[in-house]
Amino acid sequence: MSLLVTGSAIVAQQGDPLLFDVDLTAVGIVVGKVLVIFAFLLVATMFMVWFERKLISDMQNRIGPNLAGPFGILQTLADGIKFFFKEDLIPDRAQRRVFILAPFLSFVPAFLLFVVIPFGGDFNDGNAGVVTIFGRETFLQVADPPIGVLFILAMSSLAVYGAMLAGWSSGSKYPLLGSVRQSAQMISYEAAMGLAIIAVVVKTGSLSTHDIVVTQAGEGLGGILPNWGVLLTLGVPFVIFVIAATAELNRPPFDLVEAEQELVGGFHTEYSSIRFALFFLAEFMNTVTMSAIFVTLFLGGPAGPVLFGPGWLWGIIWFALKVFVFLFMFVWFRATLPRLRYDQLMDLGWKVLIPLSLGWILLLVALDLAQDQNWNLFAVGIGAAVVFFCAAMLLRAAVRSGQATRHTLEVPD
Amino acid sequence: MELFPSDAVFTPDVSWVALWPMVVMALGGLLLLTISSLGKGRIPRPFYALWAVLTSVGSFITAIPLWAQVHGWEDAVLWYDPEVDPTGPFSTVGGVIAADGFSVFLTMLIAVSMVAVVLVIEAYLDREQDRFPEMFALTMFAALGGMVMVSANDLIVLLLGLETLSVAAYVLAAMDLRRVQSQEAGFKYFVLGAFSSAFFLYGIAFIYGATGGTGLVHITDFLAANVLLGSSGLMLLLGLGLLIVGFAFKVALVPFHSWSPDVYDGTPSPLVTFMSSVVKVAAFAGMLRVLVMAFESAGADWRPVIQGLAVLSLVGGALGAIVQSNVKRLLAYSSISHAGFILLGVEAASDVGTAAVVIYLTAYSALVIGSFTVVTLVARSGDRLHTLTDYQGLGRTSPLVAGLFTFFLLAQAGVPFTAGFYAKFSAVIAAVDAGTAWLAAVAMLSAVIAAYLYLRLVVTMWFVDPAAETDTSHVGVPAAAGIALAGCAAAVLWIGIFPNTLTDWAERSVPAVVQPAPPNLVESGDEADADVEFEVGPDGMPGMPGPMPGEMDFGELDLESLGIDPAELEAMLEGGDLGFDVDVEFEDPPG
Amino acid sequence: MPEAVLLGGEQTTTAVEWVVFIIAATTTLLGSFGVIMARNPVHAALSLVGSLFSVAVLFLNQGAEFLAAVQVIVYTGAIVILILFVLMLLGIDTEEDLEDEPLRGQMPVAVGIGVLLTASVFALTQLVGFDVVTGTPEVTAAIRDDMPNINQIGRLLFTDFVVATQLAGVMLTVAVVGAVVMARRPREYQPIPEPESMDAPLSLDPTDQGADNGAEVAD
Amino acid sequence: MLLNQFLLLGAVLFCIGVYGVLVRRNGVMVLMSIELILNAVNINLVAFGTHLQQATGQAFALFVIPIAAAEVAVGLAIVLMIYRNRRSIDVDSLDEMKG
Repeated sequence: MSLLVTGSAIVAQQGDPLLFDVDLTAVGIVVGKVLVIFAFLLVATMFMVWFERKLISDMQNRIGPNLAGPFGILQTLADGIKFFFKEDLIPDRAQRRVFILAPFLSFVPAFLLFVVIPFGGDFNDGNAGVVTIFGRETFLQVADPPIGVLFILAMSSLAVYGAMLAGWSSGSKYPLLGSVRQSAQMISYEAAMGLAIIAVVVKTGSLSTHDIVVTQAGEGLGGILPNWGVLLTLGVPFVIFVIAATAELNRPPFDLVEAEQELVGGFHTEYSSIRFALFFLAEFMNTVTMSAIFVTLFLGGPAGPVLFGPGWLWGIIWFALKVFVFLFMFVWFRATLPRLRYDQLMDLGWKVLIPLSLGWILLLVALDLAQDQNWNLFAVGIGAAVVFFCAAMLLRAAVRSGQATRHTLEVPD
Repeated sequence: MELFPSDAVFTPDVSWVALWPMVVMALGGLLLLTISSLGKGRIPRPFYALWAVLTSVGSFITAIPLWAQVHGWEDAVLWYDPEVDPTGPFSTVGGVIAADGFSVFLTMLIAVSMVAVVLVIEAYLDREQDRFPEMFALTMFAALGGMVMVSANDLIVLLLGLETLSVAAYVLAAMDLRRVQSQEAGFKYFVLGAFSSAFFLYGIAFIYGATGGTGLVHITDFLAANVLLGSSGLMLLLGLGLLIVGFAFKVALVPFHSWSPDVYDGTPSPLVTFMSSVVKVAAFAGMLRVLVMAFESAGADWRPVIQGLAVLSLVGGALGAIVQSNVKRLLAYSSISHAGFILLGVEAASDVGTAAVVIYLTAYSALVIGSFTVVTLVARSGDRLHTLTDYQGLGRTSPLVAGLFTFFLLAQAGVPFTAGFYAKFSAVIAAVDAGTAWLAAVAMLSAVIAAYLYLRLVVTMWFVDPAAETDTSHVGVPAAAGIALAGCAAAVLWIGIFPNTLTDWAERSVPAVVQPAPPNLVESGDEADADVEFEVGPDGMPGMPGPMPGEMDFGELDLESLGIDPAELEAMLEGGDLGFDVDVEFEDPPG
Repeated sequence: MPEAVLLGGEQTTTAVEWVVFIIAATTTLLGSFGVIMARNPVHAALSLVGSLFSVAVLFLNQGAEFLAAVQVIVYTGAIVILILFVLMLLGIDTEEDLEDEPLRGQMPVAVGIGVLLTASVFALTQLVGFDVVTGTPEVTAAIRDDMPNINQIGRLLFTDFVVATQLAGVMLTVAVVGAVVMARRPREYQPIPEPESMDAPLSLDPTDQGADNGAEVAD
Repeated sequence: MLLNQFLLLGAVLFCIGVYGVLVRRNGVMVLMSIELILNAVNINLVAFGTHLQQATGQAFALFVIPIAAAEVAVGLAIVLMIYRNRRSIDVDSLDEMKG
């Protein structure tokens, strides 16, 4: 006789079913997956470089690259070959070892980030994205650690080092200024980004990227809307994440690190040849990876309806389409938005995004609790909104008061 | 067979009455920060001082019902409520916060010291024309850390209280933004503090490894039930040794003291009152609770170490003070010597010793706050005049200040009918009582040496003509500092002349080993359908964390949401195969 | 009545564990040597990153996934970045020009402690052996196989350690307030030069050793 | 499970940190050495936690990390302040020499 009923937090075995029993086939499958995402990332990056140039030229009534291959699609390849044969310069005053190390430090995290992204699989009808390869059940993602989301944060915090050290080791003024701006900007926006991610984690109840996608593949509101993170978290964390991620990527309008008019080329001013190409690639690769993270956290990852044919293929198609939307968005940002001033950037990060995301998490948790305890959702919502408003007013008053007395303080040097 | 699903959450039992003093302090500090951020430049600074004083008083008042709950209401002077029976010492929030005479009395002492400290800070800020109120907020948070330390019943909580206190204290030491000397003092304090915290932490890690827990009660029980041999015993000793080193750094015992004169010298003078009263009280309280309560059975191991530290501090402090020409450094050495006296009480490892420590800490707080208040006033604008030369002829130019300083110095020297005498007397008695009369003799000898240096300062003030460079302007006493000085002087006199009241309180201020209350079960859902009460045997019960004998009332539970089928439970109850007694009242009997 | 206590996990060491431990421990030690040996503070900070990252790998090796992630996020993502930021901001990144020696008087004592400590841990682990640990685990917090590591820690933080969690919040608030208070300076504040007579343990001149900060002889 | 090896590693790391605090003359370097010491503690805590099969060790280590963060923040602020004040003092003393 047993009275025990296993609760929802208890899971028998977690993670990729492939790893329950490790043998040579399993290793082979993992290596295969690594090669596939490596190739995918490189191709996607090359495509992104071309796409950005082509799209911007379209928006600006220019033609853009059109000579190398059809529609100039091989232009990136041509550029890469050109970089490869350029002279490799290391400035005299550079810190040699760090100078050589820095490009790799920005390149490697961009790859590693992609490891935890589910990029395919059928998530319909409780399938949970399991596919069968060579008779083994597995997920279409290289690794599914139980702390996948934290892994994303950890890797994106490692990515700072590349640019930061590149600027410092160049032994030159502008790159150094670029580095200092970079580190301040990254620290400021990583907090907002982390808080936006936490909102998703609160709603989906897991830190594993695979579980997050599985939750989002479930039935949404009224059976019509998808159960995507963007709707689960009521939209705001998504917007915060878009802004913070753009800043984290140093893409326009937050590209103060490499603001040409002020800092020449920013942290990579002194770099040339293949080292510069690495930075260039890393930047675009990060853009692709960040778009994939968007899709995973907020737009249901590879989850989507299967129209015909094999389910896993549709997973990949949906994933690619969703990523493409974000790539388009980033290019659009670049083509239309003017660059922020440095103080505006910092104000936006510290005085708007961080308090807003913090307040939003509290709101979400309050609503969750109300649902759990069968309280009146409407009353709790109104109450939370009032608290939210009061806190915002207090913050505004404090910021105003600080600005009013700022003249008595010396500007930090 | 388990009664609870394995993902059931057991939350600790919370008794708010024990937490109010800390909650008031924390809220007061946070609100002060909020108000100051909103009203920057518009609200006059005395408002913040008043706020801090009121918060400290509020913290004191909320500690009174706690004392009453521990010791009975007849002691609470303000009101009497026969409805509440004294429950004796208890612990709360899963046993990490202790509420016994020791914690409550020292919490009150910290609150009262805070009032005096805040007043002195206000007088100082007024003189220096400093507008920023953050100093008050930081002292309040530091006092909160101190309160947590005096009531911590778990090494983790003790550590976090210590860190809250220390981080605030580092900033306070470096707070005089105009003098790089202050920042250097802050940095020195910081490095030494972080260093000692690291030793402390490393010690905790070893103790955790040896005993399998960080709760002081757990450690006590564990040591009573097990004999540690071999590497476990070594591990425990190593941990204990590292803990003692950490504490010794914090309270500046010889040979871990050399930071203290430099830090006292560089820190803004009013904040030295804080560092030498609240910080010392909290650190000694933590030390006493850990050593005397948790490691009572290991007394043979740590008592010789404490005796050695006591001798070194007593003699080293007194001798070091003699050669100083800077009054703040001199008082720093004298406080090292005082710390040696307090160790006499710790070393005794008895109730008498604990009472002596409590008495000494009370008397010492009053003395040291008074002394450093005078130092603050004499230092004049800019907080710069601290050498003996600056005190020459003070008796003639400012007799009131000089008179009060003389009084505090004589009391520190241990002149009869002052708090200093009574405190030293109690410490010596405790040492003799514990069978270490030789230590008492050393203490008395060092008191004689120390008396010389206090007299030297007194003579400088009254009988030496001011030198050419001495600032002979009159030292005024601002109202705020005056109140603090009067309070300290009154306390010193009162303890000296009527010591019985304090002794009475101190004797009831002993730390107690209290088993934690059983946890609550979190239930999800509001539809309770059974009132469940368990009587748990000595082995605990299945599905419940830990052996926790005794009765526990889970109150009204929603069985369905817990995954328990009422009918099945009913059947099990009748079958009697649960393995423990359970008393369930069904609101809506199944079947 | 079945066993309620879950003492899961066999106490054996696999080859993988050994290999990971040896590699990570070596890099940890190399990194930490780098910290104390490097002339250039930025190189030292980079060595620190290497050391801390290896410690994260050691945590993974012990099954502490959450802690490993936090270690990387907080240490490499925040603490070392902050250190590098200050180094670059102040431009003291090329040589040791922020001279300080806060512990001069304590040196022999602390070196003694260090030697004693290593010796005793060595004795502890090598000579006495580890067969005599009698610690009975508090079953409240037994590691469970049926729940992710992060859930277990989360439960602990909000049940047994709830006071500590709140206090950590207070401590971080204090640190933020303190850092802000320190980092700003009112316009009218003019630094007061250090008086000649006072003890000056810190000096800008690398050759100046400063006055001895021990006992100062009067007059 | 490895335990002794972790304890030894912790002890060595602790001593390296202590050495760094004592020998390095640069304030920021002292801070880094303190970080090393705290990590030595964390290694010990996690090793003991695994040995005792408790999650407590990890939870405890989780509290050491914010302690390190708070200490670094305050320590760096003080270093910044010292550096700034010193520099303006140097400028001031130059002024005095002129007059």
